[in-house]
Amino acid sequence: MNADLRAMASRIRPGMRVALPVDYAGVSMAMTRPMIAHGAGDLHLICVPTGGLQVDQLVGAGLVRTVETSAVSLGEAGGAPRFNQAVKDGTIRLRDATCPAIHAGLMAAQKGSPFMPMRGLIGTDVLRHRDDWQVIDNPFAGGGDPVVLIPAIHPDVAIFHAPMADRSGNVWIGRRRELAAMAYASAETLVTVERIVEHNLLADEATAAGTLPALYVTAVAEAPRGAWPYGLWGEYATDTDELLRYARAARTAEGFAKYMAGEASA
Amino acid sequence: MNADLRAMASRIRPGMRVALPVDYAGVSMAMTRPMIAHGAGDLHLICVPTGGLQVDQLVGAGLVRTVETSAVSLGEAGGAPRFNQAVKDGTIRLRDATCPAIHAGLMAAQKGSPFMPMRGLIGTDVLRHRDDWQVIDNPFAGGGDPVVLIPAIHPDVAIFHAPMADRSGNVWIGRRRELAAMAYASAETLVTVERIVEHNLLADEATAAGTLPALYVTAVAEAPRGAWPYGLWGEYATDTDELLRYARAARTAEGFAKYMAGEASA
Amino acid sequence: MTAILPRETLIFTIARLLDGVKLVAVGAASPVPAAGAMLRRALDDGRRTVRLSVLGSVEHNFFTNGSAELFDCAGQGRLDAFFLGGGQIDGQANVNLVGVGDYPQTQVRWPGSFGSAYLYFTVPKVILFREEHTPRVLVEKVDFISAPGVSPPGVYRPGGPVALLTSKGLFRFDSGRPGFTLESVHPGHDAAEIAAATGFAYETPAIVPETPLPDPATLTLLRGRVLDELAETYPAFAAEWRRDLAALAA
Amino acid sequence: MTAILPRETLIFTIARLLDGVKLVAVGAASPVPAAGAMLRRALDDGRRTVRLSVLGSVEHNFFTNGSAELFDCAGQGRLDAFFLGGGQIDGQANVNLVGVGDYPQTQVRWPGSFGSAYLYFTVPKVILFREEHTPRVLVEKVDFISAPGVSPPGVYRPGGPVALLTSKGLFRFDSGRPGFTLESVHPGHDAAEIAAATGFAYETPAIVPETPLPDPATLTLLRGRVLDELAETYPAFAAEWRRDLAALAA
Repeated sequence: MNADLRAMASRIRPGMRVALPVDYAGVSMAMTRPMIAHGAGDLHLICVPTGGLQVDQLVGAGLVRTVETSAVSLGEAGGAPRFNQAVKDGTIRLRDATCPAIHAGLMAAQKGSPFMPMRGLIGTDVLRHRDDWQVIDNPFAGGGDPVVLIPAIHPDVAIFHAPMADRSGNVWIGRRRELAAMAYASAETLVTVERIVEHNLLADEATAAGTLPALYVTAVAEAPRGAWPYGLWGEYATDTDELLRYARAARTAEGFAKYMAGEASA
Repeated sequence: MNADLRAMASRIRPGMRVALPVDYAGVSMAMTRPMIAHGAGDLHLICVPTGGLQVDQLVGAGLVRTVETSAVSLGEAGGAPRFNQAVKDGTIRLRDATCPAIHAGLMAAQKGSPFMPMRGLIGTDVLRHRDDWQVIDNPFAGGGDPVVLIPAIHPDVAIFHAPMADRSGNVWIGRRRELAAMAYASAETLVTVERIVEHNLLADEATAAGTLPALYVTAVAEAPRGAWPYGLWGEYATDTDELLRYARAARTAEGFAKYMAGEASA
Repeated sequence: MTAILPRETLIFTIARLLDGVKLVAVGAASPVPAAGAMLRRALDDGRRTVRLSVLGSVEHNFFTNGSAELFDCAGQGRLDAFFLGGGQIDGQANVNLVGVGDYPQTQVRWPGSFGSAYLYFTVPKVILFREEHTPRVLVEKVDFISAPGVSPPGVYRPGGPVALLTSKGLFRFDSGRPGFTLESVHPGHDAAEIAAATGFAYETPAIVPETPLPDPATLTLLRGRVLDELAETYPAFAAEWRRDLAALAA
Repeated sequence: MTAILPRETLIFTIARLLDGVKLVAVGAASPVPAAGAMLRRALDDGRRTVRLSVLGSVEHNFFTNGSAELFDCAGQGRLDAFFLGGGQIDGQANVNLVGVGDYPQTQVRWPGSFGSAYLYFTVPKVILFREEHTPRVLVEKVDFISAPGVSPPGVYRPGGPVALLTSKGLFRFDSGRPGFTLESVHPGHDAAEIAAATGFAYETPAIVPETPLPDPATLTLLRGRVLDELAETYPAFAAEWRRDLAALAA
């Protein structure tokens, strides 16, 4: 196992709030096994705004106490087997949300605001089960007009995969700006990349436009095809066969353990 | 005068709320004279988050009823003469703000939220003079902890200048994301550009990262050196001599009129 | 008369429901709604710009501000139409995307509410699309409200459901009543079959018309341009459609 | 002993005040604060990363999220130090960037509050820097509070003023009292001159020390690397500095 990845995983401590991106935005699958090997558990996962294979594997490995998310699934490969089993068994705590509420909580942290107001949600069971959210009457309306306040989400660490970084630690995220939003909101940000480039990504306006500055980046490690079996935009497509292989294997705890014990190979 | 610019200016109707960017972000100076020629007045200018030459000229031309801003100045060329005179004469209504409050109001509109909370401001005369802002106790604190709520700012039209657009109306704004924020919040967006390119800016991830999609763009017109005498990042520098020439001329209403009657030349 | 495939009826129905929209978004694994939006775009060509965003797609996604931009668009009032499925849908148009049984320890867990708890409130034209038409899906009362069909007065609600489309028929939703009315049945189905397959009460007119089918010009567009466009994003779905067309012709 | 230019004293003082910071931002037309930050960065080279953002600069601005990013950074607690000037500054460290006279129809109008009404609250180390040291600027009570020096208990206030630096001397600010204490006077000035030039009350120790001057190594850094770096963004300021150095040497 890559020493850089192990070193990055060792920054994770039990009980941390860990922000992870949606399937198509750049999941650092390369960090999943190092995280499991490191073993820091009791994690509070924050899916930005939904989770997939990585969440399922971390849950399956027993590292997760809480999942805060708008959804968890394997997409075309169906439901997330270890997550669904854990829900049934009551072994994880659910913080069901809706996509823009996750974005709103991160935005509040980005802005240094205690909360963000959000439309929708009134009358949903999503809201009913969130005792950490509040409803107030919009102070700008004449009266009535309930609006939900989402408190700031402050992850301890954000983890994602991107196409490239430079030697200064600037990371090119392109138009996947939720990765920047995660980093702004988080105390630390760990990034794996396809490749490290020698030129400064901020040196010209064209690449600067899609670059997350090093200010927000705690550590970077090279991990070619590090999103696999997920795809990475502009780089490679999702390996749906592998997702299906996982989905079949992970129907049982034994199958999951066997799958995870196998060597990951692209 | 360029017919495209005249056509764009003719979309502006009296009393509209007009969002304009900060000096260094891409001011469409090319639109200033067409706006004055068109003559729609009683405008409510929203400076994102501060104003300069364009604001001063629109005020000098008598088109402005209200200026909502964190500051107005000519930068190195000193105070904004027509704006300052109008303040002294009481001929414009001031909505003094602070930079992040302008951003917060636009963000509320971007998110479709009625308001955004913002730290700071408590105890300032900025807040004291804004009867459209509200203070509530943070509902997530045990009690006390006042926080200011900034209502959504919904401009009728945003106007700015950018390096390039494509034939579909996508506009490359690079890392000047306040231009996107203005467009998201505004009902219409009018853009002048240095050049129109033949390739689709969304076709590759590199340029897509810095592109405002055509969805938000009402009209685009070519206007080479359209920010002059301001500069445009990555293209040309500010013409400080011209700003100084304006600052001297516009000390008096007569000098301003004479300056504006002169032909603009790069 | 040309034979029409069931999925072509669904796609054409969606295109009809989308009449007048400027921006429509569809989920990642939603080939039928995507095809409906593509047909709408093709039908409106030269008269009106119809923009389509397929979530999670690199090709058919013009957003450049991350996954929050879709929701921002909805909040700005720029998103005219969206589709929701649902593990359960009830007669009040409440949608359940979370699970069956007592939350949180549901015995069946579905992925989760995604953006429904926001988009259902803010998108003017939400089309409920679920092919499975059984009492298991169309229930009297959902176990978990991911998003409610209607809201009490005073709640900000510019959006909501307009219709429910299944493999058997099309219902219109009346938010005033509130409730569904059976609008039409697809070829090969009838009102009695639908009544037996629906777990919630709804209104049925004296005579239930058949769901309109595409005319030859529309069918040409559908099997030509739309099928070609669709194949870029949903190759497996397009290939199956082409096989079924070949079988029809044989 | 080498002669030191007054602006070199100011720059060195700013560098001292910035000891320990990781991220500092300076306004667009602020060569002295920028030079102070550049000197701090040079002094800390190899020991600690000091990041500097010059607002409005293309070269010295690593932000990529528009002009809101600076304020977001401050809100996140990532911005350690910032500079504020002020048309008026009073003994409570209140800052007025708006105008003289009754608002809104002030008889003198300055540009406006910029980000002060936020950054003064959120940036731990705000350095008040105003070269003009006269009773006109340093007043008993500002006409308009763009940003207050202190806040009542219960108001969220992780940031605030730590010092006031002028062409004549350096004051420290004590938010507990609240008020300024004269910490040092620059070469060529004395406590009595400062008392006459200051419109607000402040504390003065029995013996007021002279503002520390850069040692030869620091001076070499200042006149070499820092001056070179500064010239990229502030060519006019750097050229004048070089002319003054040449005159010193003559």
